[in-house]
Amino acid sequence: MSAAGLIAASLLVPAAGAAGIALAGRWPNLRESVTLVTAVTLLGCVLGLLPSVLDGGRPQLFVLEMLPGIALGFRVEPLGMLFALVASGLWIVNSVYSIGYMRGNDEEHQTRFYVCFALALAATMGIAFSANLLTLFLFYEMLTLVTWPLVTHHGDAEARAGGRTYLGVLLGTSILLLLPAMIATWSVAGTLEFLPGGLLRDAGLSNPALGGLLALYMFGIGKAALMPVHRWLPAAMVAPTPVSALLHAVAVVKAGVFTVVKVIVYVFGVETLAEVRAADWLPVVAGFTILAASVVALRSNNLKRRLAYSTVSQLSYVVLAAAVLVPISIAAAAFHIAAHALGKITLFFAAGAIYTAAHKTEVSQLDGIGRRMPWTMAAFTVGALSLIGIPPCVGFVSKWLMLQGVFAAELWSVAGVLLASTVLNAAYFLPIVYVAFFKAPNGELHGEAPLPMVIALSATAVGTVALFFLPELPLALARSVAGL
Amino acid sequence: MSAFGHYSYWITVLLMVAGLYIVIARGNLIKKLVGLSIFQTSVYLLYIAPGKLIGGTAPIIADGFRLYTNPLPHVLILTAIVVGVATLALGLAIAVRIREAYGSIEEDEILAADRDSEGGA
Amino acid sequence: MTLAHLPALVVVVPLLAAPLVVLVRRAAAAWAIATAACAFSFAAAILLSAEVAAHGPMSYHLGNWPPPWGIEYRVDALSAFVLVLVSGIGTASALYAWRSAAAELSRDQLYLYYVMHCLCVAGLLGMTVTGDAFNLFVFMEIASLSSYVLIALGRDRRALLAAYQYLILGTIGATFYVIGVGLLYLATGTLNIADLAERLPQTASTRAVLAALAFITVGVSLKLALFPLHFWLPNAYAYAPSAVTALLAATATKVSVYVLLRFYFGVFGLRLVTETLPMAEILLVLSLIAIVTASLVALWQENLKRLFAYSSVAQIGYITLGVSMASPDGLTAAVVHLFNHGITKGALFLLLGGVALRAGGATMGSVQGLGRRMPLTSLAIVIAGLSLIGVPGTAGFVSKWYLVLGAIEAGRWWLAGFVVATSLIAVAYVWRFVEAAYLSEPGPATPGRGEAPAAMLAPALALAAACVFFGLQTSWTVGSARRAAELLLGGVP
Amino acid sequence: MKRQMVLRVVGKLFIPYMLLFALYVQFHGDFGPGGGFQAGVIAAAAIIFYALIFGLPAARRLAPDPIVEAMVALGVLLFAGVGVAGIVLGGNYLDYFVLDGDPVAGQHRGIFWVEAGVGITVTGVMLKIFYMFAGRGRSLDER
Repeated sequence: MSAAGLIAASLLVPAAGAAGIALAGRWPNLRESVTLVTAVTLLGCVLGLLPSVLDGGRPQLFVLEMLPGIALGFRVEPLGMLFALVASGLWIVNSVYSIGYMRGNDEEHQTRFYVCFALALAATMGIAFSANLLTLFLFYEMLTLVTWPLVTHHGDAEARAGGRTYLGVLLGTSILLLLPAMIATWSVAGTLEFLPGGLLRDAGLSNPALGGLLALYMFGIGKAALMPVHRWLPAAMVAPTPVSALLHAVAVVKAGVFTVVKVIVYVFGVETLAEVRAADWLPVVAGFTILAASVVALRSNNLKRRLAYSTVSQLSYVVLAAAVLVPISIAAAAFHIAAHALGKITLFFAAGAIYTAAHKTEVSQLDGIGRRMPWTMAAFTVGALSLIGIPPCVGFVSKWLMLQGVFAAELWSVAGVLLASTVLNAAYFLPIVYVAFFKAPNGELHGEAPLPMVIALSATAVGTVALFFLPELPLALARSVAGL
Repeated sequence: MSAFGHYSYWITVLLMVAGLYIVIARGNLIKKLVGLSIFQTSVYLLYIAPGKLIGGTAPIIADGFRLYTNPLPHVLILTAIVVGVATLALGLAIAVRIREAYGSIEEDEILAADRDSEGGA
Repeated sequence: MTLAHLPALVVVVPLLAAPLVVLVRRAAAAWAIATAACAFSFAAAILLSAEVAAHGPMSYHLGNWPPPWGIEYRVDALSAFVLVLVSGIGTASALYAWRSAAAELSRDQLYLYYVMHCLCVAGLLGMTVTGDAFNLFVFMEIASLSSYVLIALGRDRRALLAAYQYLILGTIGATFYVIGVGLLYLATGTLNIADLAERLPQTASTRAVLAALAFITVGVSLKLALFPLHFWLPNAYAYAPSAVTALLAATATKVSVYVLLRFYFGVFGLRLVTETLPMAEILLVLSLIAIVTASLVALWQENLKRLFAYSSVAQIGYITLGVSMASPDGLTAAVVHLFNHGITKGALFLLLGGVALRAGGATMGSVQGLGRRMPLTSLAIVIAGLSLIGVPGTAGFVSKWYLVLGAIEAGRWWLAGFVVATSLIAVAYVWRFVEAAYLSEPGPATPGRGEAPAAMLAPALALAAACVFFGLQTSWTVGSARRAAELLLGGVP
Repeated sequence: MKRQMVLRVVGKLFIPYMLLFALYVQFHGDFGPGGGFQAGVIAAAAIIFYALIFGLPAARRLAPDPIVEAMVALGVLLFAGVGVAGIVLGGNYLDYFVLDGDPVAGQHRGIFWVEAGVGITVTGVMLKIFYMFAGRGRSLDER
């Protein structure tokens, strides 16, 4: 199949899968098989594109004319490739996990769940491969809308309230800030195509204008969860755990930081921003978000909430790395997208497994649970270590790259933030590991979660470690983003 | 030109304002339609009056006449009158059916009846 | 040869269909004739649009009397665009009426319905295509009178009162318009729109011209339901038969906007409208108030047809907001939104008609749990609702894009912020439906499982699909609107 | 009012002349004031006059509802048909010049048929409106 055909297939396979799932809705086994087949096919399509991207090729596909001069267009570059690989690869694992979770908890509306999930993946692929800001925006909004039914899956008052916050913040920021920012860019530059070096490079904007535009973008991309537009992420935790795992640890939030990196690299241009010093405020906001979110996570007793705030903080790592504006830190930002995805999905898988097997949601209930669910808590430990940044987990690699960037830019305060946050990370993760393994168990007897879930969380935990030893592929893609 | 030189304009304005006032101020559906008709009539006058030239005759070519009245406004207003008649007929027809449905042609009573039925339902 | 006659035939064919329907009287034949006539006009409009895009404006002299003496029919980029909208919606609504009108009206009223449908469509097309100011008035009254009858055909007795109120206000509006035209005629001695534009600058009595501008503005504003002259609209839309609501919401107010554009930019000219009189500022303020108040009122409506009727008032505010910018981007936004909002609201009201048919009414109560009972219908309502909000990938987004672009290019950042902020109110009222349809359990008023009849569902889904298509492929809509905007701004003497 | 002798006699005397006058106004429209609008109203007035004196049922027998409705439609069709004839004969819509070899005669022919159409429609419409109002509620007979 040609490269353009593979791009089209990456978008159409999950969409067609969604239709197939809807049709197979009455036969659960067939429906889940369709999901798995779709997920594997999607990964195949993405992998099919990988060799040419690694060789420096940029496969592209342009179809409809969305506005005069801007097509609905796709162009695969290393950053998008990395994001697509992470999302599509983890979708397979997550589908296995979902089968265990949804059946283990007797959830309702399972067909709707799988349909929306497939559509969310289609939207994610669209974001990853988009060739211009408008196409990206289209799929960005689509991702918000198709994940809303997943967030409000339970349909009760709590889910509705969470759904309103989710939709209100994400749609609100994107329409209120991101859209005007895009239109202003269009008005100034006359195009929205992603250009190496930045499409605003020759627009000749001075510092206040450029800084203001950057602010519109950064806060407009609500999915990146910079404070104060992070509220949707904890609100989204009312969703079933597989949703939190894949979407709110990987696809949706990574779509946010992916867009941030795209905007900084391809819209503004790293050199332009560094020259004009228009992004000087960004490390401050990102650093504040990292520390403040970590503190909130530390004080949260609900496990998923703690993980959500940890995500808020980890997302700002990516923004912070991108805002340092030296090539190695851009590579670090790109690499952290993959690294955090693996670690955080493992943690969420573990949280969902605990909920399914023991119906426990609070950190304070986890005494001794490691003895009843050794596999789950071992995986949890690996994920936690990765997020703290301790070898031999992949999180260490991205932190190492970030520190390299910080030293290159000689931003010592940023180095301080990174160190402080590492301490905070350890402070909110390690106690969980401690009580799980070293305190006496209490309450009723229960074993491990259903087998598919254990397989899934073990797989991602193994991946977390494996990527530490074999980081060549993501590292190559990340370095190529930064032009190294 | 004195203020009353073109007195037809004053009549036009008077009819216009009077008609509009009736439409707005009266609650009776039939009276509103009467007001509407008066309002439309003022427009007929507005068009017709300037078409008349003093000393002019009907625009039929004949010996001995040089000055003709402009026929176009008459044609236009003939159309407008037809439209006015149609509007009036339709308005009255609707008023008749409102009377059949509500038992009244007073606007406030009809609105009250609607409020009651909504409150009851 | 035929192509040259299309500017007349596009109006004449539906006009001729009306008496034919009276003669045949049988409901099935009446439907067939009406639908065929509308479909013919639709095809003709598409051909005209292609022809105008390729070879420039067309002029047709009725009775072979050259303008300015005879009546001229004129098709240019703007009118061809509006023709396609009106005839397209007219066809969809006629197709839809086959089952919808049969369910809502008594058998002996059916032929009357199709007569009025044809007349209404012919009147609206005539308003669009004519180049003569008085002929425009005649077509306006043909369209209005037939729409009063169509509204009065509604089942609820409140439809009668709504029709009556619309009749009074509509007639006042049309009369104001004709007064304005009369003053222009007095000042210039011509009724041809193009000729008027040429002669106006030479005229001595600017006071009469200014009065004409004021009269025409008020008259047309009544017809297009500009705040605060919108009071007739919510009731008229809410109680009319479903097919009628869709037809009127999608076309009637839009054609009035077209008339406003024609007169503002094609006759009076930018200088008179924006400099001598502060029309741009007045329109701007009224549009802003319309958008905010009508959107907020829409939030509290329980009857969905009323909800979307108030939303129409707000959306018309967006169109007039674009007009008030009087810049290429603003006018492009106005013209393209005229089309996009037309198809969006057409789709919404057709879909709601299906719900009303199955549930006996379209209220918030009757759509609870609708997602499971009528999955296609509710999905399509959501899609049309997204277009109303202006989510990318839908037609509404394109309009909003140009509106914001116009504001930014003019350096009015606050206005850009206003436009995007108010679309969040649309999110709120559309999401009331979404939450009711997908998160609530079906209530006693919810219809049983099953979609609306295919004859109703098909045109509605086609329009909903058009909302998505014209959000992704905009070269025709934006291209036409852009040409129309250039024409309007370039036509100023 | 059927029993009012004076009215019946006067009515019987007047109505034929009213109809005749209508025809005069119709066909003299080419040369003097007149035309289809006025003629149609006069003709309809004659029949309405008849209905006032002899009762609505009698008038409905004279000019039954289906015929009245058909008149409305046929008149419009005649008008529009003249327009279409212009296209068929190679001119524009409503082009009278092409209706005859001599353009002036063509104008005559065109306006004649158009006015005939207008006359028929206006008669029909006036009668229809009258029937619709008179037919509601109490009939005129019972007054």
